[in-house]
Amino acid sequence: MSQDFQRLSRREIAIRVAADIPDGSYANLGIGAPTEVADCLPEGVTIILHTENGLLGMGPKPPPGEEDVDLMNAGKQYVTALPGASYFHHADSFAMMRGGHLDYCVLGAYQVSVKGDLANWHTGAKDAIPAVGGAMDLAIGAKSVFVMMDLLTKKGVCKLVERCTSPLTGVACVRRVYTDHATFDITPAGVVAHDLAPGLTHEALETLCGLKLLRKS
Amino acid sequence: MSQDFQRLSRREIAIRVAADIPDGSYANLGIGAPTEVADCLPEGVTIILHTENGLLGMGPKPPPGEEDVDLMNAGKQYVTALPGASYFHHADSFAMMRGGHLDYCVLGAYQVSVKGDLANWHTGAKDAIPAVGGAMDLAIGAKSVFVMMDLLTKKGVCKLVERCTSPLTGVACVRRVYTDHATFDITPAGVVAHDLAPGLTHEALETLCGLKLLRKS
Amino acid sequence: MNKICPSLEEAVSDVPDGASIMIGGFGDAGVPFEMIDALVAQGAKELTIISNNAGTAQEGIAKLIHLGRVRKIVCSFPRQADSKAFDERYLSGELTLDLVPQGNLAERIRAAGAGIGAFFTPTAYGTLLAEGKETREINGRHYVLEYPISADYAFIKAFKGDALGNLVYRKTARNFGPVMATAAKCTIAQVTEVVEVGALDPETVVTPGIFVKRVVQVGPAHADGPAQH
Amino acid sequence: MNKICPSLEEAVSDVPDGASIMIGGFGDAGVPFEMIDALVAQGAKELTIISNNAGTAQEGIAKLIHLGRVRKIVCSFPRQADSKAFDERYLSGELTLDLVPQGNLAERIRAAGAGIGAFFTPTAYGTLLAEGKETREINGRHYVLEYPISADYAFIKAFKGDALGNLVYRKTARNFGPVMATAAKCTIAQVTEVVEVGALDPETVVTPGIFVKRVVQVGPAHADGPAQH
Repeated sequence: MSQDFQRLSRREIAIRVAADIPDGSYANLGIGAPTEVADCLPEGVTIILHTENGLLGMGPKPPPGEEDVDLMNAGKQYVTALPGASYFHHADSFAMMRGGHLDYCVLGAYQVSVKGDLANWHTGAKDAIPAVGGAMDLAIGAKSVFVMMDLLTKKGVCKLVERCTSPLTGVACVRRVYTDHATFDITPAGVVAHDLAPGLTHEALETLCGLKLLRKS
Repeated sequence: MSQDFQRLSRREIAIRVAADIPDGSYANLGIGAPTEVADCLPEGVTIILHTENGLLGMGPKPPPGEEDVDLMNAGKQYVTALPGASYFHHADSFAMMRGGHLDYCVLGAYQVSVKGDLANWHTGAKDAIPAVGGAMDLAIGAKSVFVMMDLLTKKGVCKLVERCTSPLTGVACVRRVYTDHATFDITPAGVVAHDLAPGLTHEALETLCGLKLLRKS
Repeated sequence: MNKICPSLEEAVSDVPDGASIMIGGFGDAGVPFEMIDALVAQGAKELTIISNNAGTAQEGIAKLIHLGRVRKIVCSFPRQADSKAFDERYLSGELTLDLVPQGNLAERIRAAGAGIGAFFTPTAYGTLLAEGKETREINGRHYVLEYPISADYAFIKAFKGDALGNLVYRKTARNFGPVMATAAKCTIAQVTEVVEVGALDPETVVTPGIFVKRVVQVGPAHADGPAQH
Repeated sequence: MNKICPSLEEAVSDVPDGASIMIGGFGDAGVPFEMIDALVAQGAKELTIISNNAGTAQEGIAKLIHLGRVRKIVCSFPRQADSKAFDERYLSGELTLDLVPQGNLAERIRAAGAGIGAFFTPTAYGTLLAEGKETREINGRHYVLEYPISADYAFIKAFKGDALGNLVYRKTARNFGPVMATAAKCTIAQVTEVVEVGALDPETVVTPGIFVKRVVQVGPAHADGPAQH
């Protein structure tokens, strides 16, 4: 099986995610790679960003020297607030998520199952100190939950799986998975693979995943 | 049995209630007679009043001509807001009550049982159009729930009863009942009568109520 | 993003027959009377109305009821001094009433907006209004299980709003507006004044714009008070 | 009524051994570091701490943990870049951890303050953190039953406060403060600035004074920002 194809860079994945978030949407971009989506929004598109520590209308990081210790995102990085922003407390902020008011949430993952189960909070390693933060709330916290990840681990193991082996973050919550190899839609009929990396065939992708994948109709 | 005693006026009852609310308390005074308690607070005593339609720090009614259509109490009467007041929405307001943050709530009643059951929202009459408002929330909405009422109906029937016949507002929620005949404490041991109207004997009161009443020890 | 709608007529134009509508207000404070009038003119019927009161005289919800547009009302206090419209339709059996204690009404609406599936509340335990409902004793206290109340629309009145849908309210006219805004598919706010995006202090916004679909300015803007009706 | 307390030392003086204490903050924002330092000096031990994080380096909660004052911590995210104090005590078994998803933590604290006996939440359904908990399907969605979390004390940080205990916060330092204030028997707020009663606009008060027992001014008042620590 040939590996003769061009994997997408993290930025290229972020651009794909950004392209699927319509103008006027409300979104929460998880810690890490998903944060990059904000930088990839097309010109003229307004997406209002939520950060679960109590801000709607989050803006980019401040210029050096203008950091405010009371203004940070969920990743504890300094941010800004855009005109039209609002602050609220944690119960209200998570009510906003849990109540399904956000249109999109973009998260990283250790594993996603073909049923849309998500594992992204705990590797399952013994003796690991557990920490969940808002992961489980984010997993159920938007009308559409997108995952953004590399398809394979550093050891080459596929992270899109029949059944998650890492502890779950949420059950049947993921709608679409953006990876460096392709984009996968989790549907009742099965996983639909599309937007394959240049040079990658559907069959080669199935072999890499060890999964039967549907084509976009 | 002699009726040769002096029943308390509504104002005198209100004065008794007011005397039992310590300086610095938070209280909700129900619609009707309980509202008068606010006018009977001793000089120098600060009681912060809550009205369930979203105001803590309610003040007296405004001077004529200064009514504000957006500032009313739960009885839909125009009121004012004192310095240090705060406004909040209905869910927060009833959370404040349900969560037991108010020290006192003073309510009217159709009937109170010897176990502290309260009936004050529905006479039980057939064909009556039901309306509950905040009655059931108020009944469980303070650390201490006081009732203020005439002891007897206009027909002379005692409203302090072994068991309520009118539909209940709350179960075992009343701590003390202030009436024109006496004050009654609802205790696990039974009902304790005290502060009897001038000229009224304990025995005469028991006869009026048709109940065994304890004396204050 | 611009949620400003030029007229109430347009704002309520898509309300279908059979819709459920939350209507803000306690007494007259915070009632979007003008928006209700626009709905009367629009003609939608078979409505379910969720509101604290059922209107008085010929105003607001009473007008909808009087015209026979309402098939069910969920409220805490329908009976008022001059609630003739409600009384007639209710006693004739044309109007179904779901009577909910005021705090349970607020909390059930909040639950819908907050994604809570159900909650145990002490209010109404042991009363007629809890009959047939699941109960449970938790740490020695008795509770009733209550479910969320959501709606297709929320009609609310606020003081100031911007094009992103951010709202602030005025005094006790705040009442049910902020919770109803979270619990409806389409929340429409009539505001006394539309302000520029950025004019509202982010620390003082009561309803973040995410909960609001349409904002309509009603009446002239007053610097010192709400529109009278 | 005057809730102003002259010093943090006095404000925390009655915290007994074995107390449960909610501590506000997310990351460093909103953490009442100075009040925690006062508690360290006061010496209470065998504490249960409820907070989003478990502290980093030698600051705040990490200091309490490092000194062996904490027997249990209820939080969502104890593991951080420099959470050595937590890691050591946890791995040695001296510290019990009750790990709660952040939104469930906030909602369970709110429930305690709001008199809700328990509630069904979709968060954590089907995960390790819901193991052994009651679940229920409601309208086709799966939920976990969660119970309130209350405490003896809440230590929070606000921006401005008055003698009645009314508080406003600053930006994302608001986080857990307003909900924790409602859920503790004794809420103590350290504020950057004490203002006259009446100086806070009643429309913008975030925590009404009823929830606050003591207010302590910490550091010089800044017109344009919070105290640095």
